[in-house]
Amino acid sequence: MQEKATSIEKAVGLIRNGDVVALQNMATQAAPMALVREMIRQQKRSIGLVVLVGGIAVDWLAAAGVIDRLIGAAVSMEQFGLCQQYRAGVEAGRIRVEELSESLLNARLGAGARQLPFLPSRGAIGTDLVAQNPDNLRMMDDPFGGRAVVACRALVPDVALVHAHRADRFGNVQYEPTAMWPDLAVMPYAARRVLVTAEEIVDSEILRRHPERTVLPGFMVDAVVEVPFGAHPTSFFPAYGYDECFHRAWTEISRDAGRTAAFVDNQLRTPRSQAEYLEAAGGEQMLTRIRARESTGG
Amino acid sequence: MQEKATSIEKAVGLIRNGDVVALQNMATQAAPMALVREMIRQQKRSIGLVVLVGGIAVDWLAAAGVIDRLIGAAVSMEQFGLCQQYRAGVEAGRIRVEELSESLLNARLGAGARQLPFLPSRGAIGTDLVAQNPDNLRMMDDPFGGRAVVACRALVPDVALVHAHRADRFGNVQYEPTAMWPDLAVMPYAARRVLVTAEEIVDSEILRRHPERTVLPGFMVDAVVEVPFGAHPTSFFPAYGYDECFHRAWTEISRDAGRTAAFVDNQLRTPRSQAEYLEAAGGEQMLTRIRARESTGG
Amino acid sequence: MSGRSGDMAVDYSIDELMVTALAAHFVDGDQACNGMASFIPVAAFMLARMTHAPELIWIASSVGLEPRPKRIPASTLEAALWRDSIMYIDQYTDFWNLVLNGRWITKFCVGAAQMDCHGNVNNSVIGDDYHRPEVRLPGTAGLADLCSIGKDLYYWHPDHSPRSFVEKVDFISGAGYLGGGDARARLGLGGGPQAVVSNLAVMDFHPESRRMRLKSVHPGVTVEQVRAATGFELMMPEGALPETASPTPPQLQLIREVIDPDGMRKSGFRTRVTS
Amino acid sequence: MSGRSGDMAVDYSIDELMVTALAAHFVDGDQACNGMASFIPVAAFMLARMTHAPELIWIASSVGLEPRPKRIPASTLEAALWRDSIMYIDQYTDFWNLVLNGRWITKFCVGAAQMDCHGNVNNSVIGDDYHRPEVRLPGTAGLADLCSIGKDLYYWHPDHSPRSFVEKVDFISGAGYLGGGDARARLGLGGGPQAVVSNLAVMDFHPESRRMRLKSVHPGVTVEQVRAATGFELMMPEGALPETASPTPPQLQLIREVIDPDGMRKSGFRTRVTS
Repeated sequence: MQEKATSIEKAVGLIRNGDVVALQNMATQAAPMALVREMIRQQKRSIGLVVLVGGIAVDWLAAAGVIDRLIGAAVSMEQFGLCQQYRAGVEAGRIRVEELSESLLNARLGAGARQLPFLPSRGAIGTDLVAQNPDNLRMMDDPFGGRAVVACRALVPDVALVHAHRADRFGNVQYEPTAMWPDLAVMPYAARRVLVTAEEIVDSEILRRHPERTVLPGFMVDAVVEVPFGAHPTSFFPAYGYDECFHRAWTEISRDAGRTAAFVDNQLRTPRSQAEYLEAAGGEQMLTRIRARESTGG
Repeated sequence: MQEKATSIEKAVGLIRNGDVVALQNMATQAAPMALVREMIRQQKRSIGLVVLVGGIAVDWLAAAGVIDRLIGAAVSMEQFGLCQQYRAGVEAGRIRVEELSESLLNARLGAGARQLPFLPSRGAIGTDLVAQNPDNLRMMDDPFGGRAVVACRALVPDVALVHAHRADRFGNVQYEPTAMWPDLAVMPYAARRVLVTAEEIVDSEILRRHPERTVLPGFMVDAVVEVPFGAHPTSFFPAYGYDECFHRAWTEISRDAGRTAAFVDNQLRTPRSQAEYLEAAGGEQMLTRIRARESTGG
Repeated sequence: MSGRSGDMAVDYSIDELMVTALAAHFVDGDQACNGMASFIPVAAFMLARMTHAPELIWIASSVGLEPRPKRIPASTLEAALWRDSIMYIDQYTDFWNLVLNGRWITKFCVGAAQMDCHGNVNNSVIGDDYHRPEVRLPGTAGLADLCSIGKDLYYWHPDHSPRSFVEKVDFISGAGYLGGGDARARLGLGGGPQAVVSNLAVMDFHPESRRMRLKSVHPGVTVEQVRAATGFELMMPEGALPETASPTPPQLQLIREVIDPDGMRKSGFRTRVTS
Repeated sequence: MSGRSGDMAVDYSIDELMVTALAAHFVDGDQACNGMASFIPVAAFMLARMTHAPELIWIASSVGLEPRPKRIPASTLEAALWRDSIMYIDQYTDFWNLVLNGRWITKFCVGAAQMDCHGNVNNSVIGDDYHRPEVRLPGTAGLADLCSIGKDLYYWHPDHSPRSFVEKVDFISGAGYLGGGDARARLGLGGGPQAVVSNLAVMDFHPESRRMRLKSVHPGVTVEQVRAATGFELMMPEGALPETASPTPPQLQLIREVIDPDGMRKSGFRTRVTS
């Protein structure tokens, strides 16, 4: 098997300015945050983000000026409220949104994964989502005379970003039993390149003990990087919960332009490693907190 | 949760003559054979069978005069050769075949599962499968101007038959880690009713230990019956392998009308229980053989 | 707030009334799921399952079937809610197989920033220019799907006001009865809005015009207060206008002590109302 | 049979030659999967991975990625073949995501009862009446998909005869070059038949007419024998006609002692050829 293990710098180096980047994320859960921070450090520009339900990752990318468009079903930090930096970007016209319902986004990505020109859905019929997006959504008749459907045009992201529990150095990626959100099942299959961070890189023998938990085959993955707590401050069940303090701090900071700029510099750009980042984010005390059983719901 | 545990007689009593019945099966693997035998005992008639790759189950149903049509991708007992009784039925015009490739069958069932009128594929384009099946397969243009696709009309079976490793009495159905053939993922979702046999019926607490292994929610299941070795003579990894002797005997018997009729009577119709059936099929000695690690590949 | 349950006076807060009023719409055999920030529906499902509808099927966070959360956690989308499930439902195929099939997940609770007189909802943008909105809301998530697929829809809104209850939403992110009358049915969409539970009243929809109609007012609330808080002309029911049933003491005990001791149900309310 | 490997005379059977001839078409980085009753391709993949193509990616039975079977078992679809895999590939979504996407599973080995001069294959029916065939064959299974999705196709056939190599198949269950020329390309289908390995010879397809063309004959086989066993006029290559390379002693040792000690590769041959 081909070696895929690399540094986070080289992995994110595979993203070009202007790329469409699909980001695994479900509100406060399971975002590949180390890859997101490295995009900010490398000052990527004009990125189009594809996200099912984006959270703090979207807000950071908006705050750092990395993204100028978003294709997704929602952006929210749930209990921590709206993403203020993202919201400001959209309201000022700096970020253009193609809003899709989840079934329409799944259909667009699913078509991309299968090299089909489109997939149909019956979701969102009658809404303005369909009416205002003729480039990618069209009502069409059933060729067999049944009910009309929304044809959802194939979407092929340039890159997909994934965080996982473990991987081997050949890019075989494994998940612990947990909620498998739809983005993980389709974004990597649809995208041209796949970048993965994993809590740990292990010997392939470990993966072979539970082949049913392997979610991505190594041949599909372009780069894999070991990043412990790589989803912080989002949760990564069952390993750790979301960082409540960190989210709460951000909701305050993000309402202020100066504090936001300082945060992006000090917390996101300056740390030279994951260890430095975690230290700045609260260190061992914080890690103990998010690892607590209660916080992960285990 | 609602009680779904019942007898095999009552479960199969839910199948009506003329129904379209979707059967889980992959050549020599994982067929719900106890349900198949009960269909034969109850002398079901004019059944349309939906199967991905049917094996000995199809041959028995053909031999017993249960089926008069088949929608599927292949019928073969692999190393044990063609299904002779099925083949004779088709060649004599008693069984009408709608042959689909796997992607087209998945698309037809997938559309049924989602109440979509059709799903597209790019498989089988250019073949006679498409050309000779205009009722259910049509070439259609992409509304966005891309490549043409085959539209595959929704297929909604009346009943789906499933065998599983374990279930609770509320119809929650669990599988051990193994190959998840596509039929299991789509047939029950597409069908109007779902009948399940399981190697064992267990307390729901057992299922809660591994919620990621539960493959069907109880609310989708109409009947569940405990049938140990319920896939015999097909394999059911990792529990047991296929019964080679039994398959081999059938390949001889099935070439002769008289011996076939006697087999259907003696081995399939006469045994009043799974225990009697297994005893007639070789008893404990046979069970030891098929449970052997080597035979299951474990 | 206070009201009467049988011949007993009880004290409760408006969030508790909304939980019981929403729970009353769910019966044995219904199938429900919830998305994020859905404390009121989650409390209603848990309450219904512990009282009048033990056979209500619940898929917590759209992930965990028949879960056993210890209590309502700070998120209705995180793992703590789908603790001890009997099945994790695969999200890409299985869950959407269920959603897109009208036979399953027969009822859905809809929360959105704005709703209009025909039950259309908006969680996308406030303002006329979609690409330069006055307010960018979170987005439709799965709402647009669930609203268009033949589910019976139950709305909850903790802030009944002319800004949230409008004649016509700025953007339809979830289809209600669209322009009213048979507009929804003409598109082949089954189901649709059944009831709205707000912090002031319970509404339903007129069977023909499909306009929102007052069904009951909460104890202590007047019709005039509801009218003033509604940005369109609310239809009045024929006959007498009942009062929404107050939570019973056993319901309150379950909500406060078992289901939601941390009071998560109170989030989303403009003013935290305490009893 | 016997041939020469370097300056050594070696004895081998035709199934072994077919294994090495097929294996020669697979290189590092290729992605292959197999279906049922595919002993020759499976032996070829295993041999290639042990010798010249250690980085050939193999999905055993279309289920198990990078498996470690002890040897070739009696079935190429059962669990014994995908023993010790690194990943079980979900069949409904993930595997078909791979198959339907031309970027993955770039090469496929096709076995079928009948094939024609343009590489179309038939595994469905023999005879003119589809609904009352002379012979009902197993059916297309995944063949029709894999043949139409831009994969490079490698055919194997253990019984080169006028019944199996026909001018036109009775039923197209897998698309080759259809009517020849640019017929396949006109439908937007990439890939297509690259080579045919039979028990007599190796064939390829003329780059313009897309007719089957002799590429090499197996040691001890004459061109006339191949022609006589072919039910259509086989094109001849320009220039000299080479002899198919014989298996080498190390290849034979691996095939016989490690990969397939039980000789499963010999099944499907009309006459079991022994060395």
